[in-house]
Amino acid sequence: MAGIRTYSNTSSTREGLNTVGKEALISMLKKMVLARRFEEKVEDLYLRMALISGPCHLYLGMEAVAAGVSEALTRDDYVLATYRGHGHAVVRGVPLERIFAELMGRELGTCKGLGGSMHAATWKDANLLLATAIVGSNIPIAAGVGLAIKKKKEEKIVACFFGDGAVNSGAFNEGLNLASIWKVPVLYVCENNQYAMSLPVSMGFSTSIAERASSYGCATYVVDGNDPLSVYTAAKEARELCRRNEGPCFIEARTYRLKGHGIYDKALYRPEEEVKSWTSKEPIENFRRRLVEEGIITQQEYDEIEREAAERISEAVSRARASKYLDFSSLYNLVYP
Amino acid sequence: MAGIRTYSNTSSTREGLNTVGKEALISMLKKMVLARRFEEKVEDLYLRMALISGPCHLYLGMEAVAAGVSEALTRDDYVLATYRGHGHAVVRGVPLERIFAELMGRELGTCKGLGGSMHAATWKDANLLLATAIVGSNIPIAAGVGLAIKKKKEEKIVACFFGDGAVNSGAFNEGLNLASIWKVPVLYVCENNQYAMSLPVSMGFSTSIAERASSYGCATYVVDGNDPLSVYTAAKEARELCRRNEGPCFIEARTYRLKGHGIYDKALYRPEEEVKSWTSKEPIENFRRRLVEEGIITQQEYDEIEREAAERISEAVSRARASKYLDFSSLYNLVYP
Amino acid sequence: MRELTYMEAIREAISQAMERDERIFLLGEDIGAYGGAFGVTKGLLEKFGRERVIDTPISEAAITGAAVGASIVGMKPIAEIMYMDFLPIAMDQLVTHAAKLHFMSGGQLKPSFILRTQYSLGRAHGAQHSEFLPSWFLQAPGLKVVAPSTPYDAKGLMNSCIKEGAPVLFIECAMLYRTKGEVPEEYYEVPIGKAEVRRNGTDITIVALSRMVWEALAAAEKLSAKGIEAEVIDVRTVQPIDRETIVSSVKKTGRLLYTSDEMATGSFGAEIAAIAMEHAFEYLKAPFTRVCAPDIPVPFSPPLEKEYMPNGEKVYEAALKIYNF
Amino acid sequence: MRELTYMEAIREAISQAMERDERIFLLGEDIGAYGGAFGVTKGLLEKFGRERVIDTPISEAAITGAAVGASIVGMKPIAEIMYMDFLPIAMDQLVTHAAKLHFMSGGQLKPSFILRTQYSLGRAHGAQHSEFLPSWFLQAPGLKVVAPSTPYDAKGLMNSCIKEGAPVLFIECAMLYRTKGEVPEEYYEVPIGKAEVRRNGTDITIVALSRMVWEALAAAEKLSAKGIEAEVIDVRTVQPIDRETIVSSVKKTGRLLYTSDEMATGSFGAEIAAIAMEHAFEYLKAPFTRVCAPDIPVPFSPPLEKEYMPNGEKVYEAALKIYNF
Ligand SMILES: Cc1ncc(C[n+]2csc(CCOP(=O)(O)OP(=O)(O)O)c2C)c(N)n1
Ligand SMILES: Cc1ncc(C[n+]2csc(CCOP(=O)(O)OP(=O)(O)O)c2C)c(N)n1
Ligand SMILES: [Mg+2]
Ligand SMILES: [Mg+2]
Repeated sequence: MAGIRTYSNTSSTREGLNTVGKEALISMLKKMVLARRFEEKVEDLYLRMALISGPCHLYLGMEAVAAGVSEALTRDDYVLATYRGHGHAVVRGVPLERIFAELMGRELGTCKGLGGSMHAATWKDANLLLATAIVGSNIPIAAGVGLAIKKKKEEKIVACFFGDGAVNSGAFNEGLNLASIWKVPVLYVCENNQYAMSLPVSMGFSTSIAERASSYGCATYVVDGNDPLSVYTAAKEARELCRRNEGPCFIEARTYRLKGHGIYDKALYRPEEEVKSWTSKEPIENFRRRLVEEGIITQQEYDEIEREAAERISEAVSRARASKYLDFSSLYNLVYP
Repeated sequence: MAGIRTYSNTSSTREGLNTVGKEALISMLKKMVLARRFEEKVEDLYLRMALISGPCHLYLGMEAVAAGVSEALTRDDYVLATYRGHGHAVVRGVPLERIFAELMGRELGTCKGLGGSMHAATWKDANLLLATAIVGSNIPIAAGVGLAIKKKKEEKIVACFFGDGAVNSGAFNEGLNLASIWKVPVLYVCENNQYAMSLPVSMGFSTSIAERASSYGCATYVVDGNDPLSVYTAAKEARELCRRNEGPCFIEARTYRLKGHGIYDKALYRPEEEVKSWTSKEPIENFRRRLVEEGIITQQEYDEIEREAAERISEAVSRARASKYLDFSSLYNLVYP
Repeated sequence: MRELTYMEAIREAISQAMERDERIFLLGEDIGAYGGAFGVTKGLLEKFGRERVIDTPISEAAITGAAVGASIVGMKPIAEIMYMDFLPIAMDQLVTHAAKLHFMSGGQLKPSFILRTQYSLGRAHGAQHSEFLPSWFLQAPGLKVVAPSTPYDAKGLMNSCIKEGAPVLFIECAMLYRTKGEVPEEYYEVPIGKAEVRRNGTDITIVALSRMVWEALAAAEKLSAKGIEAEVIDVRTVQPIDRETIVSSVKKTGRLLYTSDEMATGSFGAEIAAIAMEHAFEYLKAPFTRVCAPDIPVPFSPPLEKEYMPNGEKVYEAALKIYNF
Repeated sequence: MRELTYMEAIREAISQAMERDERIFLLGEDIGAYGGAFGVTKGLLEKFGRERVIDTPISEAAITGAAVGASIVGMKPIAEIMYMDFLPIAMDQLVTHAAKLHFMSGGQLKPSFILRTQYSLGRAHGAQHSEFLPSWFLQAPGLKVVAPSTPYDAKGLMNSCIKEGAPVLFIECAMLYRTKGEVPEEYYEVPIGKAEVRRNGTDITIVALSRMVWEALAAAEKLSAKGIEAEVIDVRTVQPIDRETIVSSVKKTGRLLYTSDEMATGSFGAEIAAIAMEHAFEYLKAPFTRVCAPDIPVPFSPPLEKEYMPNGEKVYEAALKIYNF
């Protein structure tokens, strides 16, 4: 379809890697590793330790999307996330103990324990404005944030993450259209992980997500969502378009969740072949290999990244566990500002 | 955009006119005249006689759309209309006194006087299923009707009318997508009269309506909505696609309302130039001239059409005026079936 | 004092606020060149320009969502939903987001905007354009809800809503747009959450909302002629409820009548009854009664609609009945 | 008799109905291969195929709208909205269309379908996934609304809903899905609009809805040990309300307590209070009281949620208090 740009395999060539500096490459790798290990710890805390309960949607396998987009953003840019938001929170630099504590429902949590996993990615200090549990609902909210940025003539954009499933919500049409007629600096990032819960994209759509998005006239990208560099390249370009008042822009990042929709979902509705094929495209191992192959980092350096991630996570968990629950009486004061 | 078919000026050539029989041409002309004179009478009953009150949205100037589509449908096909539905009711053959009586709130009305102008185009006997006053809401309802047709393996389609404004409702995205993944026989007809109340299409959209529609993968037509033959040609073709399980289809009919949004609206937000230019494209006079020019009807025959329309309308008004109001107590029995 | 209509009072409050506060902007359908479906925003586009008076497409959910979004980063939107009947389309954004975000973010987010809407019962608009549905929002703590009945309150409450830190649903009444009353030109506030005793009385408490305040006052005059003194409370704010004013009046009069343009069952009046029964039980001398619309959708037909609607006469009859219980 | 869980009872009713009635089909999110987010529709795809068990995209408004559309031309859809918190998205189709079309078409249209949904309070789901909002629909005459508390009622009410000519909102309770009870295999109906007295008593009427019926019964046992006999009414149908059963019980006991998982203010209980005050005023011996959730959004944190929720202990305390009034 006219006007849809594609980025894939950007990290697969030396040339591709050279388009960004070493620093950004390593930063993305670090973010991905941290997000991955974070979620693995969450699984453990949930299933084995029973320290977390309620709905819990892991970001496993989708790390390249958050890492690539986040690398292209500035600290001042806003981010709107979803119930599958731990990854966004981690890459955005939210203190890990805050996220863990939120999942455990403790006062130290990003939302004082009132939000839980689905809303953990809410942290104003990192301009992570909200994490919604209502599919599609952050799309019009992002249009409003974008409008505010434009009105205040700030040098920011807002990145709004949602899944393939959100594209079929009413909010998508209303929100994307408002953003497009207002020409506001919103970067819509659709994490197309091939499924909305159990519904494969092939059953939910009769065309492609990018086609639907580009019919609003916004610059639209289809990127390999398992390659952080492809994501980064598109996001960087899109951010610039947004800042030149050519927003909103739209990225369809094609990726896959390594596990079920929620922590208990065994995802039996997915064909084995498909799972196998996507697993081989798993983002972290591939990116690590490329960076090592090209001598951008050494294996030792990589091991150090892993070690540091493990250490930070383990410390964060301890701090989270040490936190108390909010006193019930204080809830009454939180209903109204 | 790929896959969008266009029909315009079909009546402007002899060849175009020949594509349909004389009977269909005259039938469309008659429908248009009747719909026009009907609305003129409504205006009179409302403004001069004070026999009608409440919101009242006239179909003046848009008659070619309803006439062209209706000519392409069978009696068994379903139709879903809107608050601007008098025209649809008239061309669909709803007894005129029923429509008038509805506008007057009388028991003889299509909805026993409970609906009023905005719901007058509800008449099951003509398979005119409903007229909604909530912009966009009939789009998902039509998907459901289409699904039922498909399930029952009936030889029908459902035509669903709405305005340009409806395209930006959430219901549009959800409904059009369901219809398109279900491949159900729905003919969506967008009456693009250039304004949603006071909002020009240019302000409500950053691309075209047809582009938005075709991104769902349905066969999409852009037609001159002031030429009944262009409308008819597209509708006929679309109906066949629907019947061959290639539905839903979408027609964007470009037309114009000759007057305001509602009966009191002076439409001062429209540039004079624009109004003038569209007025010269007014559908009935142009179509009459073409049919007379090509000898398909004589001026006398046309005068007879006018006379007959006037007579039917005047009789219908008398019958409507003679009708009583429903007894209030009977309302309690109408809440539940 | 200078008189304004209810509509002019709202417009003046908005206009003056926009002059003093750059963060305020308007968004909604046909609020610009058209001046709003009812004329409330007439002239504001000319005065403040397209940047601050934004005509939107027909996208009630996104209008509300955009207001949420703009407000959490510091703007102050005043959004309009043309008819209260269209609020269901915006319900998710209003109830599941605007109302809850402050709480569920542990206080981090402060959505703070005004959603203006109106109800049109009494204007032959039929079932899809006449609803008055304030009671829904009782189940949406985090939101504030007001429904003024006078031009004075319309301006004063609008001023308070603009100052308010929580999202507010501001419910206007189309039948009141042309009613006149004294309205100061200078800034003043009518507090959210404070009911107003419009008439003092000792024999029966009439709690009324929006248009029915006027009808209740008319009924009170007739009752007075019979020696029955009704206390008429204009409850004004639906959320948070001014329980004190209501309860203390009921303690005084021992009788309670609720009237509004809602359908009776599940109305705000049900909550008022529950409050009285929870907090003034021992004082009650007669059954509670409601003078509302019946539990049926609104009929279009003008004479049927007239019969459908509550009015002063019906309030009078019902009040007499419980007085004589 | 054979025992089934609440979830199995619903599934069996649907499955048996689909066997006998070709017009019935299911639509909703993840109801097919996934078996429904809670497993209610497990196995139905395998049994009835894709044509009759339709997995939809995330389009709550259109799911509901499509059910309206299919039903007005003779099909009988059973649609699912995964969480009651998502109903706001479908609110326009449900309240402004499904509920009203019969009336406003002068009786021509007969939307007749079931919208199944559930509420998840008590499962650490937080503010956007825990709401129980039955009272909204009191302002939507034309719709029927049920909320069964037992497996027996779940099947019997589902059967009645399928026979029903009006659209019905069928509200399940996730906390009850695994509770067991006797359920006949053969067809039977539990009438819509009929409350069930679960326990006879003379001292206080406890009107309970959904999950809280069980907690109310537990409280009643404790009260009984103190010599207080509570009559526990499982109101079951929210609309139309079985006023008779409630009023005659209140006339007998003179005391009324309402309990449910709703937030107190604006709950169905408010309407129950109003009904008692309108129709059984002279019989009341004590203030009405509600044992509901407080008027705050649902906190995620499990210990806070636990404190937030009503339970048998709270019912017991409140009942004692009004008994000793
Ligand atoms: C409006 C709404 N409908 C349904 C749900 C239940 N639900 C939660 S996540 C989900 C699937 C979302 O899929 P997608 O948007 O692709 O995101 P993903 O989970 O794959 O990241 C569903 C159906 C919801 N939270 N909100
Ligand atoms: C959901 C909704 N929002 C707003 C309105 C008020 N309204 C009625 S018609 C209309 C304009 C509709 O424009 P369009 O769809 O282009 O149809 P047209 O009136 O031009 O035929 C508006 C805003 C409504 N009826 N429903
Ligand atoms: Mg997905
Ligand atoms: Mg239009």
